[in-house]
Amino acid sequence: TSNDSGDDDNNAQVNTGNNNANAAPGKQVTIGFSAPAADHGWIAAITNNAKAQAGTYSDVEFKTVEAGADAAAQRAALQTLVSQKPDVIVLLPHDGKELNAFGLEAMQAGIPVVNLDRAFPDAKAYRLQIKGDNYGMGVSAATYIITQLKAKNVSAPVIGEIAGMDELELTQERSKGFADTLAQAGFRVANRRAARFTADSGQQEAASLLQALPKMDAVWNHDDDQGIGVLAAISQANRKEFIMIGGAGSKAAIEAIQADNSVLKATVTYSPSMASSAISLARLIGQGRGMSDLVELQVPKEITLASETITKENAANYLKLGF
Amino acid sequence: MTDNEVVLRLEDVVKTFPGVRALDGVQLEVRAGEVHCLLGQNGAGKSTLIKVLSGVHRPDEGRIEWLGGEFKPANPQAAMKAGIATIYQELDLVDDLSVAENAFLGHEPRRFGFVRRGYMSRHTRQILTRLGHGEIPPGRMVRSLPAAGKQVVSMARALSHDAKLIIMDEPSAVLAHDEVDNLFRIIRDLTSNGIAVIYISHRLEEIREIGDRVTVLKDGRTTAANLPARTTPTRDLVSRMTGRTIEYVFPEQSTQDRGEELLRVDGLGRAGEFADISLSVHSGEIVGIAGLVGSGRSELLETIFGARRAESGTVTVRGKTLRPGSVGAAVRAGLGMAPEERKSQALLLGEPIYRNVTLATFTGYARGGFTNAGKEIAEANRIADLLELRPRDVRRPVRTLSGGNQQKVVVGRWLLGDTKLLLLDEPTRGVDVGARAELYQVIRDLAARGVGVLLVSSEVPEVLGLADRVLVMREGRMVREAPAGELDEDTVLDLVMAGSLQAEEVTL
Amino acid sequence: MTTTQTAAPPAPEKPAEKRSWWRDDASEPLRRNLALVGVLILLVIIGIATRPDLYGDSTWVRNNIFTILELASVIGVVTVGMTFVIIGGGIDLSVGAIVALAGVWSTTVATQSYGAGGMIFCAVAVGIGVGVVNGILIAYGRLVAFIATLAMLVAARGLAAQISGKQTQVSTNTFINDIAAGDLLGIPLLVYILAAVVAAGWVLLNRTTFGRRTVAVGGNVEAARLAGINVKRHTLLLYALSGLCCGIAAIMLTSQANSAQAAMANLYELDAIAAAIIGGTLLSGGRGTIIGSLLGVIVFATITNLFAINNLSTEVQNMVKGGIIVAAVLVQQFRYKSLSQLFNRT
Amino acid sequence: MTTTQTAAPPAPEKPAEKRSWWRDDASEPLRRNLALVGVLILLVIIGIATRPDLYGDSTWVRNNIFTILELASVIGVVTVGMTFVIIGGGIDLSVGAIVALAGVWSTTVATQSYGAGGMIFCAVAVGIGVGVVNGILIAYGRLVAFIATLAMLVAARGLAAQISGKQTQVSTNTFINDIAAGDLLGIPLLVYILAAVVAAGWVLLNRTTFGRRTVAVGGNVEAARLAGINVKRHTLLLYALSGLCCGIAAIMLTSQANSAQAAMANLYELDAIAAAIIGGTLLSGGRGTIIGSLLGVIVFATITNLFAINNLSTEVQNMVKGGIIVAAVLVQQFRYKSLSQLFNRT
Ligand SMILES: Nc1ncnc2c1ncn2[C@@H]1O[C@H](COP(=O)(O)OP(=O)(O)OP(=O)(O)O)[C@@H](O)[C@H]1O
Ligand SMILES: Nc1ncnc2c1ncn2[C@@H]1O[C@H](COP(=O)(O)OP(=O)(O)OP(=O)(O)O)[C@@H](O)[C@H]1O
Ligand SMILES: [Mg+2]
Ligand SMILES: [Mg+2]
Repeated sequence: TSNDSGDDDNNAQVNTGNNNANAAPGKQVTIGFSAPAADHGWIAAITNNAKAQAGTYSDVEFKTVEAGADAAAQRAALQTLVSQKPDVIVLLPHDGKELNAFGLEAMQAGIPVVNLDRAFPDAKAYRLQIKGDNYGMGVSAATYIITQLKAKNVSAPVIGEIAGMDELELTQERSKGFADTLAQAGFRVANRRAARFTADSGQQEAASLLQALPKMDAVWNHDDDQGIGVLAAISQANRKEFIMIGGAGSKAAIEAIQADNSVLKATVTYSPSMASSAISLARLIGQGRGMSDLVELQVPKEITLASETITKENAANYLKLGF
Repeated sequence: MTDNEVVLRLEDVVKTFPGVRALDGVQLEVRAGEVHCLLGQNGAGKSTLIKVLSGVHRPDEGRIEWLGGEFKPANPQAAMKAGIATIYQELDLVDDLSVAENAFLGHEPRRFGFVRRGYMSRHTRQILTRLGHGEIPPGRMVRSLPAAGKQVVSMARALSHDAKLIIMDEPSAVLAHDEVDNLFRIIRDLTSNGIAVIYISHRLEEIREIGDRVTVLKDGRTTAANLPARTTPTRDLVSRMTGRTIEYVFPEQSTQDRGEELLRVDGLGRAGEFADISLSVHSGEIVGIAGLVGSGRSELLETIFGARRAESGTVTVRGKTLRPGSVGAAVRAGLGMAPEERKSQALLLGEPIYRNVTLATFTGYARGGFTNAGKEIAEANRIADLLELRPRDVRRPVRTLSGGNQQKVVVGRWLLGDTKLLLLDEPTRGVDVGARAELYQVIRDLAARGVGVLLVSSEVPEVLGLADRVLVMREGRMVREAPAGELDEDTVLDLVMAGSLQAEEVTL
Repeated sequence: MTTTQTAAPPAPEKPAEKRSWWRDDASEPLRRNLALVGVLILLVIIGIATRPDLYGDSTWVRNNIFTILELASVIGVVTVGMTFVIIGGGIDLSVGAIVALAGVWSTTVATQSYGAGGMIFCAVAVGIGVGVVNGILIAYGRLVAFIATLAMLVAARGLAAQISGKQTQVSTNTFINDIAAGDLLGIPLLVYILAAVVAAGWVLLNRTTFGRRTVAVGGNVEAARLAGINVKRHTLLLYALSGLCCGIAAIMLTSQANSAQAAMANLYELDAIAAAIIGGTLLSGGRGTIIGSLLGVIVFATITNLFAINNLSTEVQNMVKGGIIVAAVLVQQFRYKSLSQLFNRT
Repeated sequence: MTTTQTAAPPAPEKPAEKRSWWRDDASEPLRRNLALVGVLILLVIIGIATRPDLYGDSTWVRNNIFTILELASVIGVVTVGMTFVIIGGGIDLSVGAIVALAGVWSTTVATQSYGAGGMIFCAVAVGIGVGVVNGILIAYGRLVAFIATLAMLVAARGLAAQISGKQTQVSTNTFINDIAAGDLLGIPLLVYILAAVVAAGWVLLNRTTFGRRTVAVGGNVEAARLAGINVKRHTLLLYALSGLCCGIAAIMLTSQANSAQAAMANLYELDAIAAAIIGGTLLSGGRGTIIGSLLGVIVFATITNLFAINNLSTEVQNMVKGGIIVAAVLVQQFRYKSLSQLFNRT
């Protein structure tokens, strides 16, 4: 493919697992892959990871199509992929519901579909679903905030939230997990701004949020990439009376947490490593093999990654997973 | 005077546009200090010729000699540098620049890229004063000037160059009488300094008054060159232009009695434009409104037509009062208006001629909402024949027509359909003598068929010759109403001028 | 004083015959459209050259044509409405938002309970309704079209988000969902819908008084007004028409995606305007053709398809796309005249 | 036939004063700008009414003014360039993409190694360079501005993605990063930059031949050409100027976000055009003011601020925003005349 350049210098998350029984070469499989056009570090990491993981197998032919700007474009791109008859399709859809029909179609045509991250509503539309836990992210972030603030004995804390693109369902889920969990502790979000997963929008929204909340106790920023801008806004406003929690788990964020010299005290993961896992599992599906640690002969149907909380204490463990 | 050296000589100049040979071998010879008039029918190629001279178009063939050397201006700037300044037929001003900025557009006095505003406005004021219009503030936006004022600015621009030849393409079309006198004073002033002037006009009397020699164009060719302007008989000039003789200009006044009252205007007024105007037009009657430019005639017409909302007074058509400010109501009541500014108010320049002609009537030819192009083309052809449109092809975009022919399209539009009352604002502006006679005949015929006509014109003879009844307006007021036979040109001019003198006194 | 007197020469005979049709001003739109067809052929040739394997398979080619047309269908319908608005001297930035709002509204649980008829009615009604509001603001409120429809864009997307609770709403109506999947005589239903809308648009623009008024209003408002055309009402109708097209497009898009959400039809306004302009519509109004707009849409869809079958990465795609657009317009502007000038210069 | 002879009525008193050579619309831009100031005041009053607690604190109010101005600064700089382009009869849809490309290019590791000077030079050079390409395509390639800059939008974002490897590039240059954090005499540096660009733009538009010719080219190309202005070169310069503004904006934005990425400055083209138009710039060219554009930008920023301090959700924000934009324009169009008409009608 044409975009080979620069793949390998990125520290992709691959499982080389040489001592794994499943690592032994098997039947040749062609894996088709499609993810939305990356204008964002996380998505870029998804594609890179998938590619890198596929590269570790001698028995995998990897075909990727980029999905363009929206679901319609992705659907069109997938049509051309299907016409090339892959054994398995790994797909990160623009929107799970919008591409549900494609999943059904492909499954009916006998091509197993591995859905990455954005669920199809219809269970018949996929063979395997592997995704992060958006709601759980909100839960983790809120839980961390609650313990910190409870420890400081803050009774009615002012909590801010900087969400990602508001029109995405995943953003809604994250916010819901966050709000639900806070409510259990009797807390609530005082102000919520939605940015667009980019640093510049993060900065603008954070600047607004800081202005709206002259005093704050904690803020959760959904995405570490836009967090670069959020942190910039915080330092530009000269504010440090609160703690900040990030999201996703970028390398820069993990390093900052480890260094502990900014308001960023933790980040809750939503790791693009799921793409690597998806390729591994797609290969197994294509070869009709199961996961060697499990008793089942086939790969399970659903895998949801836990959203872990990275703090100063455990940051060192996660550095290699940072993207 | 005409023994001066020849400054400009054109030999066999040819210029073609897609499908048209606009210039087909033109000869022209202009001497220093003379006023050389160009005569020709609409579409004869006059404007094209001067655009060739001023570097807008490049000739396909032929030779131009300027001040003894061969002359091939690559662009307007080059022509200006060589000393040729032009006042174009269509106003070429920028609405949102000031008078001074327009006058010096393209050659602003500047220092390090900064406009020297003080210098520029002083200089503009000087030129305007020389033009007899020192009262126009140089800092005023051109947008806010009336057409006549814009023409003055165009002239100021030409004078802001150090020109040896000034070309004027129908400069008097939008000027009133006193302004034309003023223009002539300036032209005399120029020629006495040895500057040559090429002057284009369809008004023969102007050519007699100011011109030294005349060159006549027909179909892009010189049919007569260097005729003496004052002595060549009119019959001669006209036949060389049109290839035929035109016996009379104004058709016989009709003798029939006027019919029922079509239009009644009562106490109509708009602040700052006109006040307390009452008039009536009967079926079969032509009512002319005379007055100076700026006396509010166009505004009055537009208000009657509903294009402007009346602030006081009523407009009644055949007993029914029209809703103020509604063109639709006026059109439904049988009114039609040919507005004053053809380009901005009347024409779809990119559309074919026939669609422009039928713009107000195509709904009538349509059936069930579907248009009938065949019928429209046939009707447009009829109008084209009637008004001697040239070129005759009605499928051609209006944009490619000469100014006078565009005017015919505007007027022609209202000759279709069942208009009961026609409002004509300067219908003959820029129309050549031949077509003008046809147009007068058409208007008379309409009246004979019972149509009422309300006519505004700055040419007093036209009003007097065509109208049955004449209204004289001054400064937004009606100052006189009389049958055409009871008035003569001097009386009207006196009535009209009195106002302007008064106004000037107040300004002083 | 010398007086040269030349006898008037006979008028040049039939100058009209010299004129060849392609230099004729009136054939300008036709020439542009032919040039666009040329661009299309060029794109196909590039496709054949880069993927001879795929183009060798005639079933694939046939399917691919339909894929392209289906891709073009939704935006094509929107572009027909947009073309009218632009020819009429306006602009409609809210089309994408209207599609989203109509789509979301017609897939709410409440609406879906009325069945396919209810959903279609709802989408069309919402489309027309929003269009009418646009029209009222612009025609009677005298707002600049750009600002009024931009405000509508923002507001309608907000309302769509509100209605959908920012969730993607799944369409469970099989009739609606089957539209995109179905075909008749081997041709997808969506292509028929596109064809019908384009045909209706063509007739409306070229053969009816409505179309003629549109050109007049966009070409010279003042002239139209003074010719007795009710400019305000007509302007309102234009935006309503655009809204209607958006309503139809909403149903098509919902059917394709089996769902609707507030963010759907993102940036359709840009796509539709671009397609119309590449098709020869003057942004300042008064001139444009429906066929040109359709060709514009198809050219864009073919470019996207070309990228997909060659699997270009998005960033390379975008860079190349910019270049192709520029090249396409340059091909279009290529004139017989410039060619002849080239030869004359030697 | 009766002959009515009315004696000339006494000339209306002081007619010359009432009916001068000009219609008095020279103050139109001023009136629009005053109306925009009125809208701003209104927005502040709404702010005070809804959050009296915050507005009670004078330090907060002071900070808030600066927050709004900082929020407006980047888009403000872009809008100055856009205003020139629109007044000159064009449009530049590529501004956001140019900001992104310039930002990404100047934050590559290679460029950052040259230090702040190198980064600034790079951003400005990239901005001007892309602007010149736009200008060449439009002025000499005779492409419609809308299409040419749309193609550039797509292409420049693609190139930016290519250069950045789709990663967010962090700026490690403290000088650059400190621009957004710094202030002088209590006023943020970004506000100074905005003020400087606006002042320069004002002088350029109103006091130099370049500015006056811009109005001429946009208002009446034919007149400009006949007056000997090199319209093509001027058009090229306009797009280069817009590119320059984008380059400056790129540095400002990079400084604010301490980073750059291909998706930054998303939809700035719409924001800038909207601000210019609300500020009274005519989309068809030939008229507009820099101050109006600045006020337009500030109005938008104030609306955003109002939403933030009231914690409106995105969808409600959007719906209300649409309404406010419409209301703002209506306030602007409100004329003394209509008021007097209203009273006269009774
Ligand atoms: N740009 C153009 N494209 C095509 N034909 C043109 C163009 N400009 C002028 N013509 C044609 O050239 C011929 C001469 O036009 P021109 O404007 O020179 O006439 P004119 O003598 O100035 O007429 P008028 O008295 O009406 O102003 C006309 O037939 C006109 O249709
Ligand atoms: N001396 C003047 N010359 C020209 N216009 C003037 C003068 N004084 C005032 N005006 C303004 O010009 C406007 C009218 O211009 P307009 O040309 O439409 O008038 P008009 O009577 O219709 O003249 P015409 O139709 O002959 O050009 C009026 O509103 C008036 O304020
Ligand atoms: Mg002429
Ligand atoms: Mg008038």
